[in-house]
Amino acid sequence: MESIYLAIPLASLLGAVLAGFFGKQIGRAGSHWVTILGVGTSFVLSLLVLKDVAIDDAPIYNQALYTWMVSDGIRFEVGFLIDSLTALMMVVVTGVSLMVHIYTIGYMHDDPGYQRFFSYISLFTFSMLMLVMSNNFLQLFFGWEAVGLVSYLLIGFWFTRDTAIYANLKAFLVNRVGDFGFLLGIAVVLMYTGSLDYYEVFDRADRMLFATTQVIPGVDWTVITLACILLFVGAMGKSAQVPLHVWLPDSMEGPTPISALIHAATMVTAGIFMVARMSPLFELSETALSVVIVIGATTAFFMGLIGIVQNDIKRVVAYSTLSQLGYMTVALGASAYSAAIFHLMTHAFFKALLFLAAGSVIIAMHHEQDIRKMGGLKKYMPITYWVSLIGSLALIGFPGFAGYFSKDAIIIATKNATVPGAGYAYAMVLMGVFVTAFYSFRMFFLVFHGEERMDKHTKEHLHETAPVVTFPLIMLAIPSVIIGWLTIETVLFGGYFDSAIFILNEHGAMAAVADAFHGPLNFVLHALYPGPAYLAFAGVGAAWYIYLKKPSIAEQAKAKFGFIYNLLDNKYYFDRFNEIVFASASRGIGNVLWRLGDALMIDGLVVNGSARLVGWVSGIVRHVQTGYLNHYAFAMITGLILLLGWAVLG
Amino acid sequence: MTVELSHYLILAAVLFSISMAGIVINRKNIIVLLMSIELMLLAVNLNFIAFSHYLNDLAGQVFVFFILTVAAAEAAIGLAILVVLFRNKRSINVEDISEMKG
Amino acid sequence: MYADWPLLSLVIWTPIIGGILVLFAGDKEPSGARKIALVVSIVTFLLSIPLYSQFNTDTHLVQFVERHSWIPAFNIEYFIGIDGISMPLILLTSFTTVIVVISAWEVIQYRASQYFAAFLIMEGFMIGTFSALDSILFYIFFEAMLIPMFLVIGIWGGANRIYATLKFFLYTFIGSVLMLVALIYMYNKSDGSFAIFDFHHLPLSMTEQILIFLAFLVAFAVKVPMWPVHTWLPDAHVEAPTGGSVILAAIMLKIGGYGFLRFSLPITPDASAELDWLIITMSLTAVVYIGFVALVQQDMKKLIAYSSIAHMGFVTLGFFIVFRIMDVDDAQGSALALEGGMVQMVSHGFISGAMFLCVGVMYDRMHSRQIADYGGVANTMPVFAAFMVFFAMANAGLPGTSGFVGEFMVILASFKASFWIAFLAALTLILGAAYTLWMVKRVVYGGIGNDNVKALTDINKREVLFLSLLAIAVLVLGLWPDPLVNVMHATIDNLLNHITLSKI
Amino acid sequence: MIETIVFYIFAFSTVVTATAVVTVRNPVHAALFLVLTFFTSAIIWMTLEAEFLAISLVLVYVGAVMVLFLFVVMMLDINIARLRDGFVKYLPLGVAVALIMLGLMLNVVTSDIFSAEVFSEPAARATDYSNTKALGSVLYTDYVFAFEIAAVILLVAIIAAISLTMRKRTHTKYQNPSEQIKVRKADRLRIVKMPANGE
Amino acid sequence: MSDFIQPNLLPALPEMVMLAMTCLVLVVDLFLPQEKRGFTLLLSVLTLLLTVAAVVFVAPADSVSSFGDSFVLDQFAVTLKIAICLVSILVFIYSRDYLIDHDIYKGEYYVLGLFATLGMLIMTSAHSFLMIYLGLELLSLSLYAMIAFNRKSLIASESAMKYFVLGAMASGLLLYGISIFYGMTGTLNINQLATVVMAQSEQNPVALGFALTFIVVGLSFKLGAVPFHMWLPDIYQGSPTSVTLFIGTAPKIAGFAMAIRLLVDGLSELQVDWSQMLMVLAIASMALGNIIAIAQTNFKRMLAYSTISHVGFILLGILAGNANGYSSAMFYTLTYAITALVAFGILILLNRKGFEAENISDLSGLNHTNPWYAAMLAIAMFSMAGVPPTVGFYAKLTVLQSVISVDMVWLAVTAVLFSVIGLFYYLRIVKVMYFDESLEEQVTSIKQSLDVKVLLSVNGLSLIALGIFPSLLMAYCIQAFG
Repeated sequence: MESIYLAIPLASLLGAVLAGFFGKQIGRAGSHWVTILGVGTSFVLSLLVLKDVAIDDAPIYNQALYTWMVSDGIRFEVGFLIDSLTALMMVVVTGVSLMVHIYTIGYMHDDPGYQRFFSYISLFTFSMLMLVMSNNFLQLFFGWEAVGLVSYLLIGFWFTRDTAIYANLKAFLVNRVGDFGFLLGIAVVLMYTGSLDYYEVFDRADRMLFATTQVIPGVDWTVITLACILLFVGAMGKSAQVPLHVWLPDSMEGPTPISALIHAATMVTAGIFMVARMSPLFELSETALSVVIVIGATTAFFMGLIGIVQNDIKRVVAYSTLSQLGYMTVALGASAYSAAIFHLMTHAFFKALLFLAAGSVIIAMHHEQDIRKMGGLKKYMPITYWVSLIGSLALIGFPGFAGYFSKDAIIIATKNATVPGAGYAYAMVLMGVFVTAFYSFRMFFLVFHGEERMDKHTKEHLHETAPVVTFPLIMLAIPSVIIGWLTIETVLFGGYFDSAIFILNEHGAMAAVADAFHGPLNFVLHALYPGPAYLAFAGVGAAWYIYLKKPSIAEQAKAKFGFIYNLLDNKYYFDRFNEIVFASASRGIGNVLWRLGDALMIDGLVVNGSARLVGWVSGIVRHVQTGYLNHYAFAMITGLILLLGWAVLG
Repeated sequence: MTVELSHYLILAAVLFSISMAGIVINRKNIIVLLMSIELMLLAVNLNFIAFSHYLNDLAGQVFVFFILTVAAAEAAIGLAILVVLFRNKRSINVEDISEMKG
Repeated sequence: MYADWPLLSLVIWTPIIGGILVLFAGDKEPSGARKIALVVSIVTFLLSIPLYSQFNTDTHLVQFVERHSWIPAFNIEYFIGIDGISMPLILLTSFTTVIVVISAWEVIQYRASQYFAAFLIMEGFMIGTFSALDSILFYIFFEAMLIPMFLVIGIWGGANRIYATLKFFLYTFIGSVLMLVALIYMYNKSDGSFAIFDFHHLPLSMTEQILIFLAFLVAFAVKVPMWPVHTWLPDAHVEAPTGGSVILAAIMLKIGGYGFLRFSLPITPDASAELDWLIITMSLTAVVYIGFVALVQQDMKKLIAYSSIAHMGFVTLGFFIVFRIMDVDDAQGSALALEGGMVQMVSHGFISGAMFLCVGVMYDRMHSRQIADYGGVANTMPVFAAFMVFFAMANAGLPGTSGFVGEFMVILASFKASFWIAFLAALTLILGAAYTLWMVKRVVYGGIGNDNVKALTDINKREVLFLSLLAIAVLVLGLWPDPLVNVMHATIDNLLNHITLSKI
Repeated sequence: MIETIVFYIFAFSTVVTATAVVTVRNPVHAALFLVLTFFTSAIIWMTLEAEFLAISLVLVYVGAVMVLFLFVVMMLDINIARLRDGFVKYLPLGVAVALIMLGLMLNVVTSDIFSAEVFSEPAARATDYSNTKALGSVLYTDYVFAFEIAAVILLVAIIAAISLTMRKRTHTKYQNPSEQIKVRKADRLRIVKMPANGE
Repeated sequence: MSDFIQPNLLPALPEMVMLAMTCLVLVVDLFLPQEKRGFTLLLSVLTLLLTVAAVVFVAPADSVSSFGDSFVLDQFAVTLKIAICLVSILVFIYSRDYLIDHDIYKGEYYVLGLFATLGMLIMTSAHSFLMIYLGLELLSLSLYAMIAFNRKSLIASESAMKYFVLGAMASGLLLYGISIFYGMTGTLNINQLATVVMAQSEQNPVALGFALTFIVVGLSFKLGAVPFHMWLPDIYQGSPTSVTLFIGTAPKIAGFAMAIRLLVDGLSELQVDWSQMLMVLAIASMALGNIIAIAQTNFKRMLAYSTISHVGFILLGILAGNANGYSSAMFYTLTYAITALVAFGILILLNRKGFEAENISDLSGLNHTNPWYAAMLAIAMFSMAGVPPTVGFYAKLTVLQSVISVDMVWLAVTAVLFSVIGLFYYLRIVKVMYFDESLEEQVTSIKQSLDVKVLLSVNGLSLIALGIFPSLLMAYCIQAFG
């Protein structure tokens, strides 16, 4: 089994290396073949592992591969922890990745950086696998940053575009802010438990529980809280939680396949995965959970709102991703880790689907992304239309679709959560349901229905995209429909995660969900009772009315609620704020320190100043040497007199 | 009141001081400068001879003998240099011989 | 088979003698000098390998010792040997010199033999510095290496080279002369021994220690360089030819860090503990202040120079944070901090060297270091761009590259001392990424900035060779630092034991 | 008693003439005053039983050195007026220096260590005592080495003075017979080829 | 008078050999035509070599004195005599081409040089005030004449005049001090002086200090310590470079010898007093010398100021007041002389007919035209700055060590800080040679005789060799005070 575990990431890596270093030699086709083969292998093996874990109840595998370093008696290792959580994540990652690989053949067909792209996404798969398979914090951080790196490379894939290279820099830096917290969190963990191995840390978590530290002098903090919050800062960065969400919408500058893979299905959920993985720690800190739930709820609702005013097809989906990540975070905060992971999984499929579908539309529209210039695509692109519909329904949590199961579970869990802020979170997630449905279908209607607003030239060439594109769409559409049905029982209530996720008894949210659960069908029917599903319906209806039936309302609303519109359109001015406060201020500080501190004070005053002083003194003193003999003699006499005076009188 | 050693020493000191003053006052004329230095040597010689006398030791006088010899040689060379200088500069004014300074 | 060879001496003197040979080879036959130089540098590197492979990691005692009386009047000895903290740096030096020789191959046409000779001689001096166990021998090598570097910057440097090189020399000299006074003081104190290990066991009062510590501090802080005595570095780097920058950044700065470990900590442990706040403050200032300053640089080399200062801040932070850590009950983390500092030094050697080489590659083609003159280099130099981005990432401390390891260790350890120290140190994650990647964005990415960029040709095989070598080093060290860290354990543990004992 | 009077008289005149040396306007006068100073000093030396040196002083200094001085002063055409500029200006400074110097020196030379108790008047010499003989006998024995050096110094002075001041007068006309004999035709006669004027 | 014993002449053999040979040179030169002047040089060098041989021949195991204890030949004297002779040989050889180019290639240069050397030899062995004085005067008078030797040069005669007047005055001051010591001790002999002073130091501290001051002033003048240094820059600059070369090297050694004979051999009882005086002078010298040197554009003048600062270092060694310090000062002096030889030697090399190289700018781009000599001069500069691995570093090290060993760390710190300032102008020379464009006049490469080139190279490399193996010389310096 060990070699299989090892083979899973390495297969992807091999593909990446081959395509990356020998792209020219093996050609375009060669590149996609090696990478697809690699990722395919990973996928198949991951399935095997999942089967092993889920069905055969294989014991947890927790072994070090090699010792990265030993210092101060602390072993830093690279190793794998294979349990139910890992296995699930592996399948999701490799599965979506495989679809994206295939899809890319079509999407990037004409791109000169074809080989490079395949290399990158394979590398990403490798990194993501290393992240999820890790059995320790070090490797987790490795993967964490490695996926960030690939994300950076991919967002800036079209590096000649100014917006793209702006976005990738921004993404990296914002992620770095998160990593900054994450690293400090790891430091806390290491210093209080003396280990970075998950299990050892979990075993020794009580050392942190009972220790206090003073970050701000005079205020005692429980170490566990500090650790969890710091770790969560990392999650906020990676999973784009407010206020570190700003990079995600911009990341849409990257090619669509990676938006699907990285910025929807997998990488951004690393934070969710991490918190779930750390459940034995988070469970110990009520405060941390509270922070988590509040941040998550805020993200879930307010980011959804922005989606309403977006006109870029990918950005709408991006904001929906933000919102959905918020949901997952709320679930984490509510101690409903399994629900979060469950939503992560379903979301991975349907959001990847939505993105790829959007990509399909973009291909068809010749890389036009503005939904105001679309409309009525239904008849031109039937496959895309239908899969988009499936995806949208799954997203809004239409009963029966994948998203419904996971999202409803989260909502119920939130309702039953007890941590401070849970009430707020519940309100937010409920409203979020409406908002989600509204923007999803606003986009859906604007793209596929209504009048055809594209220019003539585009229209003439409109047609369904190639099979290599539609195949993955279909492949993803299937789980988007059925995955909820199939897995909810196992994943949420079947004790699947018992070995991986730890929940304190006091945190009964999940238990409450379990109480309400009587089989998937029942769960779906449950939607008929007054509840979130109606909010979703209402959202769809409102979208239909406003954007198909009476488009003028939208304009009126925009005019009437100008303030709100502007607020949303400017994304709550986060970007502006960051631009001014962080970017400009940093440059300002840098300039001041440089010109004033380095150039003027240290160099000008002290260094060159003392040099000048010596030179100046030299210029003055040299005039003592007048050239006149009598002055010389006088100097000697003076010297003599002074010395004599000292000798005689002194 | 007899003449004591200190009287001679005082006389020498006065001569020495006068020569110092001469060096300071005569800012221009090198020849007078040289003469001031001769005065200084005279003071030194007086010291030696006085000590020699009161110590009843001939060494002091021997020293003076050599000082006189050397001073003569010195004067010869000094004046030779002065002549060379004068030929080059047409002046022995101290103020004029400050080609080098700083 | 090596047992009887004076291996260390060979490693020191081969390049020096080789350098003199190169000097005499002259420039009549341009390829002659560089071929000799290459052979000499490679031979030196090969000779240095047994220092690693034969190294006994179980002992803190110095190895490969050669000890001969040299200047009996002052009991100065030719006393060399290596331990866990000097050996990696020696390998770094011999490796980097090979890279520098390759990198200068065709680039340096003007007085090439002198150029290569300067680097080889410098290599010998630097290795000598790391292996010297007699403090005067150390000092001689320490100072002597300034001369070739002075000439390298002054002869092959840029427009403002004279200011830069004078500043470099004077700055360093000011620092070192005070150290000399301190060494002599201890010589007198120790009844006539200049051996560094005798100083280690020399009892010194607190006042003495503090004064000696400050003398060492000036010497090494300038060399590292630490804020606020860092301003020579940007100038020197900007003006130096590529090879000069590489050696300067990769090796010379390390001598400062090495000095702290070899001298300051063991000789004046009490003063180090007393004044640790000073060093920690200076280090953190280097990380934060310099991070901001690096952000706004318009000149690539200056930017990298500033980033070097910031990175070296981690080294000194790691070295002195141990005193804070030792105040905490179980003192776990102090070895981590020291080893982190060491790893950071080695890693910075590779990365900064690589960064300067990258700039050099571009400079050779465009004759500009200004960021504004570039843009979209990736379009015309894709292979180079890949290297550049890789090294930039390493510079930003990406895990998997060596740049991460040291910073990681130091941040982890410093947390033990104080949350806020770790906090400020960890800011480098953000700042480091910001200034490095912002530069990458402006230089490598984007549309083709101007016609000059358009005319660029991608790197040739020679350039690929040296960049690859460095890339491999960076990657290997990032993925498996254990071989490096392992050799230090015994020495570092011994050092830690040593500094916990008061000398008062 | 007589010694005392002699001492005071000549001491006084020594001081006065010495002062005159450094203050008079004309260097020739200064030189002459210096001669006078030497004379008076010589007499004081006599009172100290240094007869040989007293005579030498007169002979060597007055007879040779001061003549040389005068010779040079006269030979060089010196603008005396310019040489005395600023005399008054520097006088106070000179006096101040002299007084400070004197004060410091007197502080020591009048102290007890040189008092009469320590340095009592030595017994008078026997009448057959010859200062010259005494000096001579040590000079060529104990001080023979020094004496040789002194000789060398004088030699150096000769060489220096000659080599510095002797010059070949280029404008004097003289004949060198050997040169004249050695002359050959080629040195004097130049055969110039002219183009033949054919037409 | 009857108890006169024939003095042992053997210890003075070197001086006698030298005197005899010099007289021979003087006579032979008279009959040499101008084009055979080389023979004078040969003979002069031979004289010096014979002297060295004589020194080696008579070198005693311990110490021998003669001439009524007024002349001593000990290890110290032997070492310094050899050094002085060897330095003089190099000076003579280096000078030749300069003299030829400037039409002053005359026998008198060598004769006077030999007499000056003789004076120096006497100074090293002198063990009475009288001998010291005579040796000093022999040296000085020869030097006065040598400086003015280029009679056509205005600045040469000017500097000779200045040197003469100041030198005569300094002699006067020295003599006054000697007279007071004589009065107090009744002896001129250094050994007896030491004994008597020891007895008197309790009772008459003021008078001893008073006399000591004059002695110190006289010494300081000879060595060129601030504020008695004023002659030095002008004399260095004004003299023909060949003479500057001479003044800048061998007489330093003699001056050092004189300082040791007077202060250490004779007045060690007053060490506390003169240490303090020397300390003030040393600090002033290092400060002023280094600071003013920065502003110089004339290379010779710059070296003059640099010399002043080095004198400060030599004084540091002496003022430490123990054998360790003296030997370090001796080492410093000797190595300084060797280093200065290289510096001035290179400068002389650059002179050609009608071109007097003396400005720093004249060195521009020397590395382009003559990399080898540029390297030699660079070594000399680094040595003066005290940068290892040149010998100048050891010199500084030893001096600092001795200063620190007597608990004057602050003085050592002051010294090294001034040496940093000093480094600046030495580096400027290197900068001019290596980094600046070459001047047009400089483009033609140096055409000097082979012997000069070889000797100069050996001389330059010796700075490195001694830097690596300082014991070669250090051992003698320690032995001298052993």
